[in-house]
Amino acid sequence: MLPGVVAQALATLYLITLLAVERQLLIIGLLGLAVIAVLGAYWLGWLDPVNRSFADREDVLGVLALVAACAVAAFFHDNHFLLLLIVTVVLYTVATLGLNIQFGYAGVLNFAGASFFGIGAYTSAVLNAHSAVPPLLVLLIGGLIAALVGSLLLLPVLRTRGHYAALVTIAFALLLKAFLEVNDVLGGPQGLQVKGMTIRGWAFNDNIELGNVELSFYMNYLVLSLALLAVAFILVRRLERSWIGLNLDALRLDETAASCFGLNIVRWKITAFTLGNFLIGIAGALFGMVGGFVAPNNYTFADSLILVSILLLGGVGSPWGSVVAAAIVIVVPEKLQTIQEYRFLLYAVMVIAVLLFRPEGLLPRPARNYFPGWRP
Amino acid sequence: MTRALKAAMAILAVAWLAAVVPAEAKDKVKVGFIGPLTGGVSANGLGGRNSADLAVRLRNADPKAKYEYELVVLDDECKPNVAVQAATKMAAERDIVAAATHYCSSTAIATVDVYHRFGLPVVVWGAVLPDITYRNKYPEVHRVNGTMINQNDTNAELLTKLGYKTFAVIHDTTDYGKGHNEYFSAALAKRGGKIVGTFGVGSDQQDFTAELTQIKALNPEVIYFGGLTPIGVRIRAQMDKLGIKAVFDGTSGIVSDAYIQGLGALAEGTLAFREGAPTDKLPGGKFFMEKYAAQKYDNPPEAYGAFAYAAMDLILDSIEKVGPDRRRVIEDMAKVENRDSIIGKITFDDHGQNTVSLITKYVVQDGKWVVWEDSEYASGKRKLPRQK
Amino acid sequence: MTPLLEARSLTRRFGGVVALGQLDLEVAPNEIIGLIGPNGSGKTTFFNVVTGIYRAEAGTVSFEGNDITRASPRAIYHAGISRTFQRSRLALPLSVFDNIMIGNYKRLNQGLWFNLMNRRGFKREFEASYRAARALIEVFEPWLAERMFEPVAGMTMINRRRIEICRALISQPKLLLLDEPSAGMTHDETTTLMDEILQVRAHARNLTIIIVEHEMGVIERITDRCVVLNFGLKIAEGPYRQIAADRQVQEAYLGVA
Amino acid sequence: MDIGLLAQHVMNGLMVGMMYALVAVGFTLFFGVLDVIQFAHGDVLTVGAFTALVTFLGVRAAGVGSGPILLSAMVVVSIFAVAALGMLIARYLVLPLRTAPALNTLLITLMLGTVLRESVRLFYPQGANPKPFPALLPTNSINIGNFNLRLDNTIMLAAGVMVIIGVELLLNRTKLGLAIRAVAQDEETARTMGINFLAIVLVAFAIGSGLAAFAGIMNGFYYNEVNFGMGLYLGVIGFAAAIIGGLGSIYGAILGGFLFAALQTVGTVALPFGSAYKDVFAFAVIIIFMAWRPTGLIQEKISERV
Repeated sequence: MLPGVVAQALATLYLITLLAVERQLLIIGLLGLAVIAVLGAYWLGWLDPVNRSFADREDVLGVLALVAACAVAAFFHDNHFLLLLIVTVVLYTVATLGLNIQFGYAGVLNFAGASFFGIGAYTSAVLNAHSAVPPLLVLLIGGLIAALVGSLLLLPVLRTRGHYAALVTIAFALLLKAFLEVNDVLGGPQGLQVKGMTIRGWAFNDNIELGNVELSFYMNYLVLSLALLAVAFILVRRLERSWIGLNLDALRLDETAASCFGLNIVRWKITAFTLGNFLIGIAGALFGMVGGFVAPNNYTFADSLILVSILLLGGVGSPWGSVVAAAIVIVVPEKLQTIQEYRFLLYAVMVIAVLLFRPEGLLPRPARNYFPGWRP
Repeated sequence: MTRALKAAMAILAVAWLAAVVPAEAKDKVKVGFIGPLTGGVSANGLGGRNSADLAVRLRNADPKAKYEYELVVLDDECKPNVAVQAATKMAAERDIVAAATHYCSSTAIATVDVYHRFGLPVVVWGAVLPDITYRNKYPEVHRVNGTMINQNDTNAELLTKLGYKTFAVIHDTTDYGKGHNEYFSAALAKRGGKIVGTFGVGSDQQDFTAELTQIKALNPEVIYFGGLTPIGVRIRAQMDKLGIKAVFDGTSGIVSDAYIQGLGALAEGTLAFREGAPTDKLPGGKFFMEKYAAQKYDNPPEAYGAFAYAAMDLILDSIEKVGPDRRRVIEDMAKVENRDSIIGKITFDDHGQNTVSLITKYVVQDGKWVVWEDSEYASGKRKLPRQK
Repeated sequence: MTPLLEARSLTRRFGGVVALGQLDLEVAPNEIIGLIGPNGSGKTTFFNVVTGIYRAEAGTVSFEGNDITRASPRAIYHAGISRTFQRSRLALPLSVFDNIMIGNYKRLNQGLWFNLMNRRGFKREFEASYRAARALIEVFEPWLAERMFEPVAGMTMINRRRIEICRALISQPKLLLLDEPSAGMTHDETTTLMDEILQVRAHARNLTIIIVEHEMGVIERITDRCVVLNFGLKIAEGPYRQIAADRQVQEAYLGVA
Repeated sequence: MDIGLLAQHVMNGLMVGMMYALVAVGFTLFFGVLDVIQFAHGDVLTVGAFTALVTFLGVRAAGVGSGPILLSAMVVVSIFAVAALGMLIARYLVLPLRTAPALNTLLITLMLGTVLRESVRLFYPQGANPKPFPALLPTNSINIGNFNLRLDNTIMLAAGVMVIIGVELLLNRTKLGLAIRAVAQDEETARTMGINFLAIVLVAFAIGSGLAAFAGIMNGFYYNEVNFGMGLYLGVIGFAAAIIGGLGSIYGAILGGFLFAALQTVGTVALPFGSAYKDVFAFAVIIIFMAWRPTGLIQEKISERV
């Protein structure tokens, strides 16, 4: 278990430094350093013990990860922007976990991730503005609506396979954006403002006074998002480490064989697709409140691709991978502001490189381990 | 401690001062710029950034300036969510005193709350949606360019005066296009013009032949276009393909060199309207053009470069006046009245909106945007399509 | 007594080709039937029709007296028929245990709540299934029992066959369809595998087997009765010795002039 | 609606449909030989158009004034350059990922698309702005009521038809075409028949990309304007068209292309609530269509050995 702890500690320290540094040269240097360090550790075989300790004592390390996140947050307790950035990473991770259930396990393609994210966000925009529904409930409703709208696609998604299924979701992503733009009911292209969250008079959009220290109001959202992430993570883990996870794998790998052993293809595909959209929707609903603004342009096909590339970069089916990849995909371009208009170019090249040289992702999914540390 | 030591220290101190003061160490002050540096309208964003950058450079070159300024540039990709992040980053960075922000209306409207919350004084340099200044009454938010309302009144007035009666409207489905459609229709209705058809189009659409064929059947005298240069170019080109003879009547979104470069001869006779006096008409304008050229930027300033320059210049002025302090800058901005700038006199109303009464009418003549009044069209030497 | 499986004038064509023509077949409980015939004579098609992957164009299949002609693969599995495939169809990235559990679908609790929330209950079921799977695979190969949680991808052909057969057996079916278990294996390997199958059968009460096989040795050794197909038609039926002597069969299949 | 107007709509539909079809054929070719979607295809088209533009500027700068020479130079250079680009993509991005899941190929080509698009935007002088495309074809036109038939459009349409016929003949009448179809049918068998798999794949990608270049030039001449984003939209639509038609079938792709064009025209003309909704309409129809015909109009042969 020690290697895992050490790895986490190092990662945390590195993240803090990277976020703290502003000088572009230093940042570039740090990024290079990280690449070299990881490759080196890989070369020396130091990563295997880390993987093993994660396989055995995941529960403990998971808690530690939360602690680490809080440590980073505490370090930047009054830096609004960095906290917003971290919240973004956390919520994108949650969304990617949803995508992971759909594609990673059940093999159901979804190129409209951002759209379902957006549906969640719009839900919270509307509900916070026109109703007194308690915010936490709003999050759930956001998820439900996303799942509900998703179920409109069920028929085509169930009937199509592979690239044909891809087209269905792509078409949906384009359709939804176009619709939100031309239809003024939901604010049209201008979008809507989202009221911040208030739980029992605790306004999430006010800074927090602790004695003489002032914490950024984003701290509220960070705590909530981390809680959400923890729940989603555990859910996805249990899903994978149960007969359901097994069923999803089976139908992804060989539908015909699966059906010959009594597996109900339709039932499990629906379960995976709906559950995934539900998670994405919840994350979106919360992110809507964090950003305080929703507009069709936030949820384009391109944004869905970012979610998909997070999934692939991290390693399909590997939740820890999604966490790492989300951090990279969101933080790196943000820190590299000098390259301004060259950001996309660089980002695309990076993804291509990973796909070419490490197609199974940064942290490939290990064989299913029903109960970490369980020995017959 | 002994008198000798004191003396020594005193001498040292004096010596130090003597050494330092003449080498006038101006303290650094950070100012910000936000605009679309990537994506479809990045041409305007880059133009604006260069212009703001120019303002800062000239100020730093000026020996009388009290401070040395550093420009922090962020990209909003013309996407609200990205804009909110960028705005938060800029507003949260305490040592950025003020910023010139946003070309796209969708991003400006999305970020006003952020600036208000963090108390960062901003001057919008390109976005024309009225709500940006008028929806709330935020002391932090100002705008040097006018809103689309002013534009469309002048527009409708001119065309009806030229005797045109029937109009077809094409607008992109972003808030920019939709807003223009709304205000132009209203302005035209007041003056008895008739809109025979309205067509919303995607901001990344390539083919407009279907819409234009419809319009051809409706046979309007004028095609009003509310949108930005890229699709403006396409629509004008495809009008010609379908042999549609009508005035192409655009908005501030197409007042750009890119529009003329994109069309060549076809651009001739296109009308467009923009707030503020034409850059080259002003004492400062000529100066701006020369300086801009001198910097050898790889993009032209585009339609709103002058505004970006003016916005940044205004910011620098009040920092020079009241010092690098957000609150004081906001107070000073509230008092801006008849301030000279390269876009003419600037006066902020109680919403921080520059009450530019002046809207300049442009027409393309021989591959240049020419002010209507001194064009050969106004003098009657040339005629617009179907002009009586 | 009623036959376990009964096919009446079962017919299936592909384009013009007759894969199964008017096939009649009866399988009594506890029988081991050998289904033989040259390539493309309709053996695998018969399996696919029985297991509901292909639709029969005419005729009926009934299992324990119930008509299953139009039933879905799922229903047929739940009724108690399970099978192996000609070219192994294991889920390669998954572990040995996972692959066997795929075959155990109907005996596992598939409830959402049970799987996600009731971890204690799940652990009990998991450990029980582990013991069952282990017991089963130990009959075949103790070495595999030690590697229950390693991915199948790295395993040899014979071990994959074993796992596949375990996947088919774990749900304790009444009828097992073995589609060329010897394919891609050496003669000795085949022999061992057959011994193992017979052993399993000895353990499991009333397990009926239909086996498609080219290795005549195998057929001779383990089958009670053979059915010979040629171009989708049944050309002979009876104990191995008898059909081996059958002229027609020799011409069609054994290639003896 | 009067007949002239109808004719006009049909003509527009044909022009646009032709471009969609040319792009879709590329998608379906790639899928045929490798079972992959080459999503950078649209941006390859952009590269084709800009290559042609650069050639034009270059040759003219070299002092050549005559239209035909300029025209042929543009077509030849652009098509060959882009065909080469296509081969590079196949060799170094698509083939290496054959063992990985299909999604990886989809994503890597999508990213390549971004790279191409952004490169044009950043490295072509002022690439963010639309560029005028020369009009080298005779522009005389006749007006029949509301119908305005232009010579250049007619020429392009004819050229497009000929190109498609050419591809059709190539695939169905030549040894090369036979080899391509063999690979498409069953790779192993094709290999055992002594067909050089790699070569065939490269050729297929060359042809497909060449078609994209042609479509790009056509696009340029039709709109007299090219821009760095032109391929993005065309790519998605081409993909959609190929899918509607049924991946792997040339005829399906062509059919799909024209169908999609028709869909958009109808969406603009016939919808009561205005043209703004035409994309919503088009994509909604596609989703419904996919539910009805999960493998496209011309069913793809699924031969699953069990």
